[in-house]
Amino acid sequence: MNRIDGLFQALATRKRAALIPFISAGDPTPALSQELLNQLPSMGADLIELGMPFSDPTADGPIIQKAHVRALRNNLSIKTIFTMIQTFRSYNSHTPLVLMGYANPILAFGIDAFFQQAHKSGADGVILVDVPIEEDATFMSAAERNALCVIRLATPTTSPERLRALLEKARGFVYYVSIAGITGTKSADKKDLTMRLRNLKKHCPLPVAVGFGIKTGADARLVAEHAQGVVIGSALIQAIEDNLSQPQRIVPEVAQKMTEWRKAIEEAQS
Amino acid sequence: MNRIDGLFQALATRKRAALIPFISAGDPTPALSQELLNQLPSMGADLIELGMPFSDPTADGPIIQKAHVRALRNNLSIKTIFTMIQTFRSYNSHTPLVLMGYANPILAFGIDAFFQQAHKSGADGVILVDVPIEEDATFMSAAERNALCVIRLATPTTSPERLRALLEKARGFVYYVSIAGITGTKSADKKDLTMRLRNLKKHCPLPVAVGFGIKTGADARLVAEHAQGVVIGSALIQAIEDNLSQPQRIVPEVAQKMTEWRKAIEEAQS
Amino acid sequence: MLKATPPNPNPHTPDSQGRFGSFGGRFVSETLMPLLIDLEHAWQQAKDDPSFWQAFDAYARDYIGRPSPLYHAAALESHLRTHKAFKGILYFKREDLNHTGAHKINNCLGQVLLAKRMGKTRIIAETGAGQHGVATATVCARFSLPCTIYMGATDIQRQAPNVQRMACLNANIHAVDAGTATLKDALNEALRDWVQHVDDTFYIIGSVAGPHPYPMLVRDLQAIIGKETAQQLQDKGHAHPHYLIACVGGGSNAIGLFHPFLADTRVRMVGVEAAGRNTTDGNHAAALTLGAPGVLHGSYSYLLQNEDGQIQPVHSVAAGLDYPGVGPEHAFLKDTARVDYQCVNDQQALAALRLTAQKEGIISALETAHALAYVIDNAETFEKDAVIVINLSGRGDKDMQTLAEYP
Amino acid sequence: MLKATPPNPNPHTPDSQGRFGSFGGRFVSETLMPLLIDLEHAWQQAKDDPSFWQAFDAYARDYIGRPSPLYHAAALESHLRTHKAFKGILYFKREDLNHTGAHKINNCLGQVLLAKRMGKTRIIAETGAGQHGVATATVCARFSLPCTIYMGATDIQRQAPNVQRMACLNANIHAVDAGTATLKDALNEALRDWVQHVDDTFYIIGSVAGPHPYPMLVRDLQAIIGKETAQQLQDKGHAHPHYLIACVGGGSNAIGLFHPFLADTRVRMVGVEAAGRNTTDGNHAAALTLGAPGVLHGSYSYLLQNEDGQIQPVHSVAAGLDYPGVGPEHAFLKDTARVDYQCVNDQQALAALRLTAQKEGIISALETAHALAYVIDNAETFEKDAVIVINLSGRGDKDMQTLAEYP
Ligand SMILES: Cc1ncc(COP(=O)(O)O)c(C=O)c1O
Ligand SMILES: Cc1ncc(COP(=O)(O)O)c(C=O)c1O
Repeated sequence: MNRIDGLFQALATRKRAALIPFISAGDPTPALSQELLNQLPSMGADLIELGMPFSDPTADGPIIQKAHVRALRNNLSIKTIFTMIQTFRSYNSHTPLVLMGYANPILAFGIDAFFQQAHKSGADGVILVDVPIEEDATFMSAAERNALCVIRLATPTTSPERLRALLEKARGFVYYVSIAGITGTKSADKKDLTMRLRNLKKHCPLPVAVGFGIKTGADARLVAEHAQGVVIGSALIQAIEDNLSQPQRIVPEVAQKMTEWRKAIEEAQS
Repeated sequence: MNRIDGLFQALATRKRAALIPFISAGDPTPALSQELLNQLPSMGADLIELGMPFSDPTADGPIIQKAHVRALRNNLSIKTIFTMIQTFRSYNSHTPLVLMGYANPILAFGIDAFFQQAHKSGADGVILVDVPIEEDATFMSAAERNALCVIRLATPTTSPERLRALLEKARGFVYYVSIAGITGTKSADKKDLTMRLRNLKKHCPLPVAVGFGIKTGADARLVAEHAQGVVIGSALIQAIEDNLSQPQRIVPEVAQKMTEWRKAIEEAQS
Repeated sequence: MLKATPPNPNPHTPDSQGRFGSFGGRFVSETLMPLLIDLEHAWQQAKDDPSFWQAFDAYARDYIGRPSPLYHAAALESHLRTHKAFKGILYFKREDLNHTGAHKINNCLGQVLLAKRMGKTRIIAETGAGQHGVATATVCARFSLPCTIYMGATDIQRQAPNVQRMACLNANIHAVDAGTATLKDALNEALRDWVQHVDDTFYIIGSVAGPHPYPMLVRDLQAIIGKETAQQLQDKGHAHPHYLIACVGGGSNAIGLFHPFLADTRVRMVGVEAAGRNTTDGNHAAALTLGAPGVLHGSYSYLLQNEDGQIQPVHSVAAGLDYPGVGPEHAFLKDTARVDYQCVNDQQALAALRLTAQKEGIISALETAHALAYVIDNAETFEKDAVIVINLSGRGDKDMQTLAEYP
Repeated sequence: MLKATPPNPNPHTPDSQGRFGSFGGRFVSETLMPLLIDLEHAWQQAKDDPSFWQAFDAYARDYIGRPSPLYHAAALESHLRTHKAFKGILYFKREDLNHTGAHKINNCLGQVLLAKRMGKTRIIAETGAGQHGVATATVCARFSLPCTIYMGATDIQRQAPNVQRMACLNANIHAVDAGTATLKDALNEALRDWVQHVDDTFYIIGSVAGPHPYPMLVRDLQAIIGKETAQQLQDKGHAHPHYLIACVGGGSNAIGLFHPFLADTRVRMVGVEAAGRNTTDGNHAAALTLGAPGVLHGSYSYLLQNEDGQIQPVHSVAAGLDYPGVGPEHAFLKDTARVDYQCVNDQQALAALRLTAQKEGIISALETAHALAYVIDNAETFEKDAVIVINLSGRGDKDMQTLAEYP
């Protein structure tokens, strides 16, 4: 059984949602980014989303856009990311790691080569921000050949019919985007989100992780009550951005935030 | 016999061309302008052209344009000009005086009133810069009623047929514009001018005065050899402009210039 | 009254002396008279020569983009219906869509073809808003004639985009500092140029002003606007318009629209002048409404002048209306009450430009905006179903800077 | 190669997945997919609805001023004959005469009518040269829809006149500082807006770029250019053109001219890209000539990118060409060798703009000048009597400032 399925099965028995932090590879520097990655599990991360920087991240708000810019200023390439993961895996063999990114850098790397090396370096899945189900066939088959999951996304605009089609080949978990929007801007209306997640669960045999707009412990707790995973992106990246002038503070700040979110998630379950 | 005809008859017997200075009424100040006018005969003027300022003197070059501007800054009106002439006539009853100007101020004054009062104040003729023979009928009849001459203009572009028509009602003298141009700019080619004047004299029973582009004594002398009058405008106005900062020098400077031109003209005749 | 010849039997064309009633004529120095007579003859011949019109029509279609559309301005119409008790039907004659952006090019095309015919090798023109300057520079480029454009220094400032366009078209731009450094002074200077270059130079006057035959020549060329309008209204099921509205600077776009309809007494016409900042001396440019007859730039017409006959300074936010005179045919049409002349101030024009931009997506020239403002501000006076045609004489690209200065 | 579906049997229209060959598709976030599918359905319906085209044609005629003329550029032609051994026959398709001054409005008119039909109440758009922004702001004013225009801060600087026009039309202008602050970044930001306003907002994309159905939709609307050209050439006695030449930014004016002729193998076509300062990375915008396939802004096409798949900074003196991608249909036409893609640098374009202004009296947009430059600088390569149509995609009023900076 792969790490992702393993994680969610384990958490299901413990009735707890997974804490899924997002960091952008190479942000703010390759070294600090590696350190963050290595330490996230001990900070409470159940699964890690590792962002692959892209020059034109159209699904992201200003906070993550700036993280992409910082990473690219360090000339961060996919090859470097694979090395990062290999290093990570030398410390950690159990925490699932999912790559998240835009199509073009993967295409430039070569789809097959990408999935092959992603697997080899120790990644478990891939989230393709700008590849909807109509376009992901070639990615899917390469993933399958290399024992990786392509994590599909559902959104508030996804109709029941689309959802059905989407779930057909979904693997690992479903990433539910809580708002029609970009990362790090508005948050979902609580009542609305609750209802949508209830609905989603009716049709969805896979675990559901919710992302976009989760900032505070309270946000995390609410989501944890209705979903199997809580993705925290911009709020974490903001902690990096806030401490750029004193980089030694970044890891402790992120750790503190992680502790809060983890606590909130654990409370939700109780 | 009117003063103009009288002058040219007298000069004809003496075989000398008339020296005809142009000044702009009110330039540079009403007082100085009056003084110049009064003294021009003693400086050697045989006939005086008194310019009536107009805001848009399209036939004039920069030198006389500026004279118009100076005069208008003093709010010089046609009424003031008539008063100037009356004052002049209290000193001088023999020198012919011709008003020169554009149509609109005369129209604003009223054509009939203008000619009536021009005559009353002691003027002898009127040159209408922007009223060609096609348009001067009403001016002509008003002039006739008031015993004034309308002096007609001929130019290098005037064809023989136009010249014939022009001469039909011409009175006093014919003002020959020596160049196709505006005042105070280029001078006529000498050979060309000589030929044109010879030609003109063949058809023209009236005296011919030549204006535009006569600056130096040499210019004046050449013209005096072929015409009955030498009009000097911009070159005289330039002497005023050159001394604006020391106005007490204006009358003596003009007097000196007048002496030069007069001398040149007298030499021509000999 | 300046007319000694018998009255003109045909009120819609000037007599042999170039008079519309008592207005018009040729008040220029003797030097220019032979040129004007030549020009008149050349035009009489060209006008009767089908090959002239063949060339004109071909360029009008493929180069200028004629016919300019007659656009039903339904959005502004509906706004006025809701907010101003408007009940008419509103059309825009889209001269703004012509090549170079205004009606001016109709005239320039005709005159440059005439200049070629006459063997002239150099062109001069005056310009205020720069539209006539650009149009002249354009046809001169097209027909390989060097040109010099006279433009007031003030206008060069406020119509900078058009100055840049003229430069790009290789025109020689001559800044005029005299007087108020606007259109009148540019015309003075162009006349001075002409008299100094009588042999080779053709003067393309930009409006129905100046000495005969210009008011007739320019009008004959601009009349294409009204002729097309008549046809287009028919095509849209209107037997005739009820109102024709146009701004009046020199008056060429207005006469162009009006002229083919003058004999049709069912058609009412309004010429809209610039009331500027206010209607005191020096602050407006409403020659017909507030001026008196006189002679300027070669013709006898209404003028803004003081009691001594000196031309007054004028003002309009629209450089193309900032002129103390007006074409003599308009003077005649005013005195015979065939056309109603009204005026509209800077603020009204600016507001009308903005409203039209926001409702119709059409940014008119500030000149044109005077015509728009008249209709907008008098919307309630038009009868139910009255067909109203506004001459959209030009586009407002050139006026963006001025607009920024009047927020 | 990114295509898993079977090949498209009709090369001249995309398959159900929006693919031209392997190019195109819909690479957007899941949030936008339902909107794109809706849009596609709405377009399929509108396209088959005569009432849609009735409305389109009426506004095209009276509002835009269509048909745009097909002008025989005899003056430039004769200059090239004399100086460059040119032997062809040169025509300009005069999209510069359209309302707002470029071909962009053809597309905006169609899309706004579609937006109305779909009940959308808010419009967004990106713009580079500002022409698409002005055209969008224009139709939005006309059809009473609020609009927000995204424009790079660099472009706001260099295309100031168009910014002022958009403001006058009441558009909400959003300056984009990200990246190189040009067209690409404006598109990014517009996509971000769209995903945040999925219920009420219609995104009017300005070229044949973006996710399916945009490349098809925009092309269907711009194809009026080629259709008119075919008819106009017939009217002028030419059975068909031999060459069609257009500049290529996103590619909408080019595809608009080319598309109706694609099946006619007698017609050769050249798309002209911007070679900028030089052809080294970051100094040009020649995606087809110098790029490689990839995904940007929702479709798979040629891109200027580094080996990591990061989009490269680009440069062109023409803001509307300053874009690292190109419409996917062009990618297909390149790979199938149906169209020849060439590029022309800043200096060539500037020189061509100036020469055309001075010979024809037509100041083209800097974008357009790339097409002109290709013909001027390869004049000797055209066969005797070859009928060449250059798409005069827009006018250069907006570029006067840039021109002053490159004397
Ligand atoms: C667009 C436009 N409309 C009107 C005018 C005024 O001239 P006219 O009264 O001769 O039409 C101008 C003059 O520049 C102009 O540019
Ligand atoms: C006049 C003009 N031509 C061409 C273009 C390039 O766009 P496209 O390639 O989509 O025609 C632009 C873009 O702004 C433009 O303004």
